[in-house]
Formats: sequence, C-alpha cells, structure tokens
Amino acid sequence: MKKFARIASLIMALAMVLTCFVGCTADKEGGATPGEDGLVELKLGCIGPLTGDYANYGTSVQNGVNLAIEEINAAGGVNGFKLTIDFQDSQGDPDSATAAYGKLMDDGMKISLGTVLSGEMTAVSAAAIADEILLLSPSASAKDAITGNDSAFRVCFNDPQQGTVSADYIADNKLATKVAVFYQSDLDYSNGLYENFKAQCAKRGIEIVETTTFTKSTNTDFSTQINAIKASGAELVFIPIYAAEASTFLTQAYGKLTDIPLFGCDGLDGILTKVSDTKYAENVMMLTPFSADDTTENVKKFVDSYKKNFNATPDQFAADGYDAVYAVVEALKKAEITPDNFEDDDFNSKMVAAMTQITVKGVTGTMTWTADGETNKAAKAMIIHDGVASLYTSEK
Amino acid sequence: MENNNSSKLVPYPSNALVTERDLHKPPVLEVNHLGIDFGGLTAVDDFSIIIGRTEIAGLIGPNGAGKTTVFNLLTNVYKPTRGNILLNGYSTSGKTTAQVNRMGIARTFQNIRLFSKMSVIDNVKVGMHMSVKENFLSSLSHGFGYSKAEKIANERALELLDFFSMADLAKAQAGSLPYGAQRRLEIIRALATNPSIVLLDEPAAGMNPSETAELMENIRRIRDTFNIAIMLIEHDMSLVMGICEGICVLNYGKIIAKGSPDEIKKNPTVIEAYLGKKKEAQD
Amino acid sequence: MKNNVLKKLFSKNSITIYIVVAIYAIFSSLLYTDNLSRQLTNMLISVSCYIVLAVSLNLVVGFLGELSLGHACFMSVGLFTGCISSVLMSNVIPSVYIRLPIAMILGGLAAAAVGFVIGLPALRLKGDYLAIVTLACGEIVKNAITNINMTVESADFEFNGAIGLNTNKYGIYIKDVGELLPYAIVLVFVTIIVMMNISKSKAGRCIMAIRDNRIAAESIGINVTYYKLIVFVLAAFFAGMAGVLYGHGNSFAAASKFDYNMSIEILVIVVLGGMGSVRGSIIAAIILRALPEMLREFSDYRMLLYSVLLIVIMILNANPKFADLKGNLSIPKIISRLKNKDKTVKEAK
Amino acid sequence: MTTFIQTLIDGLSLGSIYALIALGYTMVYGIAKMLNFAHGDVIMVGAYAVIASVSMASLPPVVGLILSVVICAALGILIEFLAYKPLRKSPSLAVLITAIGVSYLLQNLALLIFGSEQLSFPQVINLPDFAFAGVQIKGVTLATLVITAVIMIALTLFIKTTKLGKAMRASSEDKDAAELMGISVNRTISITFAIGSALAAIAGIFYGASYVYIKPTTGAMPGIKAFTAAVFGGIGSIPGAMLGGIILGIIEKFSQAYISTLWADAIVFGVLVLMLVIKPTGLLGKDIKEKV
Repeated sequence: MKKFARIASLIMALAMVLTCFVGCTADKEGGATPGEDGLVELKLGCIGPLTGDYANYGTSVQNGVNLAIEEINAAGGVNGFKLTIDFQDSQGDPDSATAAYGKLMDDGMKISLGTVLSGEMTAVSAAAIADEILLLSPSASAKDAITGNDSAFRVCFNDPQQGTVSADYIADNKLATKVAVFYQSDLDYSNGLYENFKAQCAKRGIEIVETTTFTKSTNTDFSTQINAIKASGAELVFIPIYAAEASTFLTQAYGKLTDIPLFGCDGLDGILTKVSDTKYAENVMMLTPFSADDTTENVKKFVDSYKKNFNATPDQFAADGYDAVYAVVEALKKAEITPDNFEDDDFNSKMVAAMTQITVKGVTGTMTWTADGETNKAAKAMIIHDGVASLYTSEK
Repeated sequence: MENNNSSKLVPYPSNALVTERDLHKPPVLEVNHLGIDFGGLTAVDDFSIIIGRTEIAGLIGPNGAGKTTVFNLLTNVYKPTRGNILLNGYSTSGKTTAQVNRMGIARTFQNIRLFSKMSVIDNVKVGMHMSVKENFLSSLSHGFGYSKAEKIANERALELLDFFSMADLAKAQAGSLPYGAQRRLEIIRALATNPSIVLLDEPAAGMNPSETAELMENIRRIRDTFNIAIMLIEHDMSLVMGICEGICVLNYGKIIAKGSPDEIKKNPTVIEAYLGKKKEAQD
Repeated sequence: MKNNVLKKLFSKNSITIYIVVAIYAIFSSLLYTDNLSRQLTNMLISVSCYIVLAVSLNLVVGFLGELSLGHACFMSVGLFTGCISSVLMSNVIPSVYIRLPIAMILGGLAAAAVGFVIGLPALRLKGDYLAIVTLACGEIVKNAITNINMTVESADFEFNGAIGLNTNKYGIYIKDVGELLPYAIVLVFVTIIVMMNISKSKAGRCIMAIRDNRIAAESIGINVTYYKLIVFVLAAFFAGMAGVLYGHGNSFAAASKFDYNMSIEILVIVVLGGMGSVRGSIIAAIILRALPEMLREFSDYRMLLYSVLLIVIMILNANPKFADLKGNLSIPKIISRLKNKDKTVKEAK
Repeated sequence: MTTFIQTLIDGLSLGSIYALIALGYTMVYGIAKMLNFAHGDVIMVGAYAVIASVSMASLPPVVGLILSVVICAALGILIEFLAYKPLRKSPSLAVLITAIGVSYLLQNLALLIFGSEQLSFPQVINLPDFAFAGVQIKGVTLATLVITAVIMIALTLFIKTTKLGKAMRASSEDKDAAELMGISVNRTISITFAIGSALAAIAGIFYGASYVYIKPTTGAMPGIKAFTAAVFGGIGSIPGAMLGGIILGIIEKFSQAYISTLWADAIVFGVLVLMLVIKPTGLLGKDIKEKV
C-alpha cells in the first residue's frame, strides 16, 4: 500500500500542472468584440444540483433558465447582448457551490443567478459579498440565504413568508381550526416554513393537533405518520415539503386521509406530474405563485414551449429560473447597460440599483424587489380536482 | 492489588518440579488445581505445578492433550473455571492478559504471531513498551524526553537482537523474515517485556536438527543470561529431554506424570499415552 | 554522522513535509499575489480540512486497522461546538481571529469526547460490525444535532439544527481566504507532524501492534482498551478542529451534510492514499477533492467520469505491473538512482 | 391496541423490504467476503428495468419482471468481472472503495439515462389489500413477506445442499484450497454475484411495487439500511438477514409511532448499537473465536 503514495505523488504532479492550467485559462475574458450576429456575449452563471439527491430541482431550474435565454437570444438579444449561461453542478453541497462560484468568476461571469438550494446560496452569497456582483437566485428560499449581501436577490418567496401566509390563508378562509403538520425535519426549507407556520397559527387561533416528521433516511414509508394524523382528528394537514416526498405521502395516504384536505406551499408545485396517478393528489391545496395550468398568456406560452423542449411539465423551480433570466433582462434595460459600458466598474452597482426599480411580469406573477432582496408578488391558492389544478375559491 | 502479601507462598507441595538450585528461592509460578470447561467439556482439569526461579520446564503430551490451553490459562487468554495461579506469589485471577504479562509472564505462540507489517526492531521495541519512558505527550511531540527514551530503547533492542545474532535484520519487515528467524524474533519480543517466566509454544516446530540444536543452546543462554524460568511445549523429544529439568506430561487435560527427564522416559503411563496400550491397540 | 543527517533529510517523513511545504508555498504565493484562480482560492480551505480529516481517519483505519464510517460526525460536532462557542465568546473576545484558535480547541475537545463514546463499542466489536456501529453513531449524532434548538438571548444568537448555522450572520465567517489560510496551514502541519510522530513512537508502535495482532499485543502487556480509545479520541480531536476551520471558511453549515456519505468520502481518500501512509492521504485528499472540480468542463458527465476514475485508480493500484512503474518514479527511488549514478561515475574515475 | 397491531404490520411491511434487500447483501458477503456497497444501486437498476420495459416499451408485465431479473444478473456478473475480479487479492477495503465507485457509477448512469425526475413504477403486482378490525394490511406486504421467506429458505437449501452451493461455501472458506479441489473459484463467485444481483432485482421490483417512486438515488438509503439489517442479523447468515431486516423495520416504525418521529433515526441506530455491543456478532452471527 505504501507504494501507492508514490504513484500518488506522480498523479499529484499531474494534477498540479492541470490545476495551474485551469488557473491560466482563467485570465481569458469574454471580450467586447461582437460575434457574427452583431451581438456581444454577456455571461450569466448559475449553480445547482445536477447530480445527487436533489438533481431534479437543479435540472428544473436549468431548463427554465435555458428556455428563457433561448427565447431572448432568438428575439435578437437584449441591448445588443447575447446572453450565455454557464450552469455548474454542486451536488447540493454548499462547499462545492462556493468552488463553482469561483470557477464562474474565473470564467468571466458578469451576472450570477445564484444557486438553486438555500444552503448553497447562503454560502455563495457570503463568499460573493466583496465581488458586489448581482446574485439573483431563482429558488433559494431560506430567510438567511441572501441576508448580509446587498447585491443578493431572489425570485421565490422566502420560507417565513410562506409559513406565515399559509397560516393566514387557512385562518382567513376558515379552512380549519385543527391542523396537523407533516414535514421533513432535516430540511431547512421544511423547517423554516414549519416554524413560522406554527408561530402564526398560535396568533390566529389555529390549533396544531399533531406534528409528525420524517428525515432523508426515512422518506419512503410514511404509514406511521399517516396513522398518527388520522388519529389526531385534524381537519387539514399542512405539508411544507417538496413534491417528491409529497407524492410518496399522497400515494400512501390515499384512502386513509379521505376528506382531509392537504395544504402545501411552493415546494408542492409540479405534484401532478410527479404522482403516478392524479387521483392521489385530489383535494391538495397549495399556495404558490406559479401554476402550470394557469391560462394567462405568458404562462401558457412558457408551459407550452417548456413541454416542447424538455418533454415535461414545468414546476416552480423551472418557472423561477425562467423568471430570473427575464428579471436580469429587465435590469439590463433599466440600467441601460450596453456593450459600450458593460465593462465599466459601475456595472454591478448599476445592476443592483436597477433591481429595486424594475417590475417584471413573469410566469410566477408580477414582481418587484425590495432593497433587502425579497420579492413582492401575489401567491395564489390552487386546489387540485380531477387531476387539474385551479384557483381555489372559497365559495365552492 | 488486594492483600497481596497474604497470598505469598511458602511451602512446596511434594510433587513440585523444582530443581535443587531453586529450592531455597520462592518459586516463580505456582498453579493449583487449575481447570477449564468449554461448554460442559472439560479441557483441562486439576492442573497443579510449581516452577522454580530459573527452571527450564517442559510440558508435553499427545496432540489435543490441552497443552496450549494450559498456556492460554496461565496468560488469562481463557479465564480458568477452577483453581488459581500465583505468579511471583501474586494471584493473577481477574487480571487481563496484558496485566498478567506485566506481572511477569511472557509467551510465544504455536502459530507465529508477530507484528508482521512492522520492522524487526519495532517488534522488539513494542515489547519493551513498559520500560520505554515515553508518555503520550512525548509520543505526539517527539519532545519531553522522547529522544533519550528512543535512544535507550534502540540500544537495548539491538542488544537483544544481537543476543540472537539478528541485529543485522533490524530494519527488515518482520513478516518477510524466514520461518526460523520469525520464531526467534517472537522469543526476543517476549524477553523484551522483562518477564520472570517465558512460555514457549512449540519453539522448534518446523526446524531442522541443526536449528533445533541451536535453539536448545539459545534457550539455555536465555535462562543463564536473564536468570528467568522457561516453560515450553514441544513435540521434539530430543529437545525436551535435552534441556528440560522438570517435565510435566498432559493427556486428556490431566497431568499423568511429572518428574525429571529420566523419570518421564521410564514412566509406563507416559509410554502408554504416547504409544497406546499394547493390548488395546491389538483389539 | 553526515550520512545520518542526510538520511534524516531524505527520510520518508521529511519528504512528506517538503511536499506539503512546497504545495502550500506555491498556492500561498499565488494567492497572496492575487494570481490564483477564484475556483482554487475557494477550494483551499476545504481541501486543507479534508487533508486533516483523511490523515486523522488514517490513524483509525491505517494505524489501528479498524474500519470507521462515522468520521464526518466528529467534524460536525467540532464545527457546531466550535462555531457556536466562537459566537458566544464574541462579547468577551472581540476579534474573531483570536477566537478561532480557541474555538478550534473547544471544537476539537467536544469531538474528542464524542470520539471517546464512539470508541467504547470499538473495544468489543471489530470489522464490519464496528463499521456499522460507527456509521450508526454518526447518524445518531447527525440526528441529535438536527434536533437542537437553542437560543441565547444575551448574544442574540439562535440556532436551529435543521435549518443550519449561518456563520456570516453571526460574524464568524472569514471571507478572505488569505486570512484563514494561515490557520489552515498550521492545522495541517500540526496534524501531519503529530501523526508522523506517533508512528515513530511508543504509542504508535503499540497501536500498530494491536492492528497487526491483537492477541500478541495483549500477550506483551499492551493495554488494548487504552490505545484504542486514545486513537478514536485523537482522530476525533483533529477532525473536530478541521470542522471548526471549515465552519469559519464557509458561511453555511447544516448537520445533514455530515452524514455517512461524507464519512465514506473520507474513507475513500484514506484507502486510495494508502493505509497508514500520511503522505498518501494528503495527496489523495488533494486529488479527490480537485478531481470533481477539474472535471467541471465535462458538465453532465462529471460525476460519471469521477466514479469511473475512482474504479480505474483502484484497479490500477492493485495491478503489480503498475505498482512497479510507479515504484520506479517515486522520489526515494529517484534519489537513490541519482546516488548510484554518482557512485558509478566515481568508480569509473 | 389497534395502533399497536397496525404499527407492527407497518413495521413488518417496511422490514420485509429491508429483509429482501439484505438477503442479497448477506449472500454476496457470505461467499465473496466483500461488502458490495453497489447492491442498493442494483436494486435501483432493477426497478428502472421494469419501468423501461413495462411503462416505456409497453411490454407485458411478466416479460418486464423477467427482463429485470436477467438484466440485473448480467449486470452483477459484469460488475464483478470489471470492478471486483481484478482486486481479488487486494485487501478487502480496496474492494469496498471500488464498490462505492460502482455505486456512484450506477447512480450517475441512471441519472443520464432516465433523468433526475422521479418515475413511477408500473402497477405490475396487483394484489388486494386486506382490512379487519381497523387494521390494514397491504397485499404487497404479504407478498413481500412470503417471497422473502421463500427466498431465504431456498437460498439456505441451495447453499447447504447443492453442488454449486457447496462450491460456494468452499470458495468462501479458502479460495486456494477450493481451487485445488477442482472448483473454479472465479466462476463460483461470478455465479454468486449473478444470484445476488437477481435477488436485488426482485427486491427492486417489490420496492417499486410498495413505494412506487424511483429516482437514480433510490437505492442508496435502502442499501445502507439493508446493510445495517444484514450486520444486525449477523452478516453472512441468511436467516439472520431476514430477521435483522424485519426487526429493523419494526423498531423504526415503533419508535416513530410511540416515541418521536424527530428522533426515530437516532433510536433505530441506538438500538442497533446497543444490540451489537451486547452481542458483537449480530443476532444469528456465528461467534468465531480466534484460535490462540
């Protein structure tokens, strides 16, 4: 075995040469010379899990981003720019995401679409403070993911917002007075929603009669939790979890939790495409800014071309990614960035300043941004009936 | 260490294997009615023996007689079901194998058990671990008297190796040594623990006559140089009869004879155990 | 006498030190002159942590010969204890740079305490049974940290284990890699020097003796219990320190990251680098951490290539022909060949 | 009381899946003396094979199931040949690392072929569910239990009585001696992997039938749980694997139902540690005393 140390030294020498090589190529910047189409390349970067456990979220965002960029470039670009996207894999690991962010910076990224997951975003937004580069995360929803970095924004709601709004919505519409909560205890998203939901429930007089959880290592069999919810006499189950686990939950709860509506947030989006049979998703409500079944023109257009391109129905993550690109486009327009001035020192500050001034009519709603990076947009409550999600109306 | 002084032993039982030379010194090992059962099966029973301060004792018997089990009992690898062991006058009951070693018993193994991935000298040095004056801090930092302790350890280890003319092999990997050298190294390692008695489990196994002769010489030299007792299990009768002063014969876990080599050679029970009863054999 | 000095200068351990010095010299000079790519800059601390983790796990796997699948949990315990205590100390010691070493020691001690507890089953179990118990203990620790909910009002500090620790928010995130790197270098050197020292000391000999033959080790009076526990405690201590460093170099840490997958990742480094070889662990840590980053060019096929390379390296490593080849290219071999050349030249004269 | 019985049944349901996976794990371990960390991922491949053949290629379910078993058996032989055979003489840890590499490889291959989005397992096993006195039993659970028991008995008999089984035992005891006795060790180990992987395919089918959704990383967690179960039952012991799996499932469900879902992981692993410390060779593992 000791011999290996020797080969290792050989490989290491090789690795060092290679890494130095990587370091050298880093100097290359996308210069301002226009290409054949007369457009100058403007490099966007994004980081998210394309492999590993959370690969589906990263892939969704990637698809949404790619779609938006294709559309924009096909329409002649923006302000004389052709957008390019470099999407780096992080496996969901904040550490890897930070390294990927470094690589993107090396490769001349001008605008960052941040990261897909909250943990990654927390790491990257802190590491990026000194760069002052605009970070617009499509889907990092944890409260702290963008705090501390004045250039960081997000397209999605933050977790506390959603938890609070959910409790309010349930109270306002008198959906239930006794609720059960089912959430993933080792997931930041799930916890953030639950904590705030719980706090708001206390304020609004909603009684939480049962709280039951699962973890990443026990996410296949929910029979015990379903039985506990059933026994608790809850009138509604709040499930602030992602669609993958939710589909498992719904499938197993089928026939056991009849007449008890399930209420989730944006994580549930895309549930209809994930369950093996849409009957499992009957009566599921979700509070989400995006719905693939929305008949608004721009949403319809987005959903159709997404289906055409990727042979799948877009979910929240894809829509967030799509909107993030359009928000960047709006900001570029607002800040009047052109190929003449985009390499100026004040590029970043102009972009960041523009972010709080723009209004984007995206597929996840009409958005404006506050200086602390949060978005203002309306959440819609959707309810699923017969395999179709439609806006919830309380008189039904 | 509970009330050790009271267990000091004075009188010798009549069947002691103590040579005249050691008669007036307290014995190194006194074993009384030792026995062990493995799941109802009695492997060793009523094993009593006394070994003198500088005696070379032999433990012989047919295959499966329980000889190695006796060694395992003496070193507390197996906990005895019955009986007691007094080592230098102190009871070893309830002690771990490591503690028993520190009380004064060292041993070798039938199937060689060296630290095969370590160097020869490290095998010896690890045997001397109790006498190397290094605490954990100096081990980590190589300060606080580390150099001095290592220097002393090195010198002493080389001395020991030289005693068996193995000093030139000090840097070799223990596992790569030839068989005979491995056996010798195991003995050196046992001696390195500074024992008052060494148990050798078939030290001559696999050796040719000239190697065996050399081993016999070495065993005597060990006794004379270190002034310790040696107890050995061996099938090679020329070796046993050649160097042992007292011999104990074991069969089916019980002592069937004790005495000097000459007595053992003539003992009809021993002959019977080894060759079988003539009549029965014919049946 | 001169020969002895030479020997010392070119001993295996000294060469390891030279290699590490050279690596850090190159990277720090690049870093401090602003010539290092951002990708590599952002990897420096994490790779340093992995070196410490691998070298310390090597103490358990390589020196003691016990399979441990719970090493990541020591890092996790260290990280959270160290970082939280650093936050809580902020009123007493305002400078995070002074708090960091204290936090590292506290984190290390907490991890060592957990290491002691996890080491206890190791006294009775071995092989795959011990492996599964260490894995289980790691998962228990992860579960426990996830369920922690603490609020310290005086320090305006809140920690929810499931959501994770945002070090940036509490001012203990050291953004500038250049500021954190000296701590990392010191930690790496302390770790490898201690590990190399141990291998050449009484304690190390006893530990390796237990690995090679436990029964023989007992027969020569080695206190197996003591040394096994010491190994677990010491390995955990260093892993814990690495955790604190990691926590200060990353603005976000969640307990769920430190699961058995990460422990396995560290084990892969140790085995690939060679059991008991400190140098091998260091180099393998660098390669295995750098590999996925270097493979970024291959985008979708990145992790696929990584897994193929892992298998290929392991198989090549077992191939005797390849072993000869790499043996010939090793530094000591080259040195000895150069020496022989000198001799033959002299003799020719 | 109803809750208690229901929990017990839920535990049996989960445990029988663990047991089924653990059988393949322990069988490969018992013969090849290696921890095949990729076993869980072969389960994933088995499930995907059914999805591909039944849902995508619209083949009849029976063909899909058979295809899945055949593909996995072939995959097992291939993995053994490419990744493990070159390391036959290496330390067991080296093989463990290669197995981890194979596990990553399978996951990432599946990711490239089937994408990251979860797919639904087709309803190939249609069994009615039972309910009496407020307790529900799924048909799949009963089927899994029965098939696990049948496989356990068949495997035990196979290894104890058949010529090939004896060759397997001989190869596991002493490869060189087995070779001298005219047993082709390479072939025997290949067959072991084929059988182990075919069992993984069956486990994959039942996993899919019980839990429906399959992702490229689906195999990882059940793999680790089954490994835990196999060690719990005494690794290498076939009845032990079944017992270990079922007990693990029951402990998991009871700690969720009666103690806390938040602490369920810690409790399950805590019980495991405790049991192993009390009985260091697992429930049914043979205590091989090292001869001194």
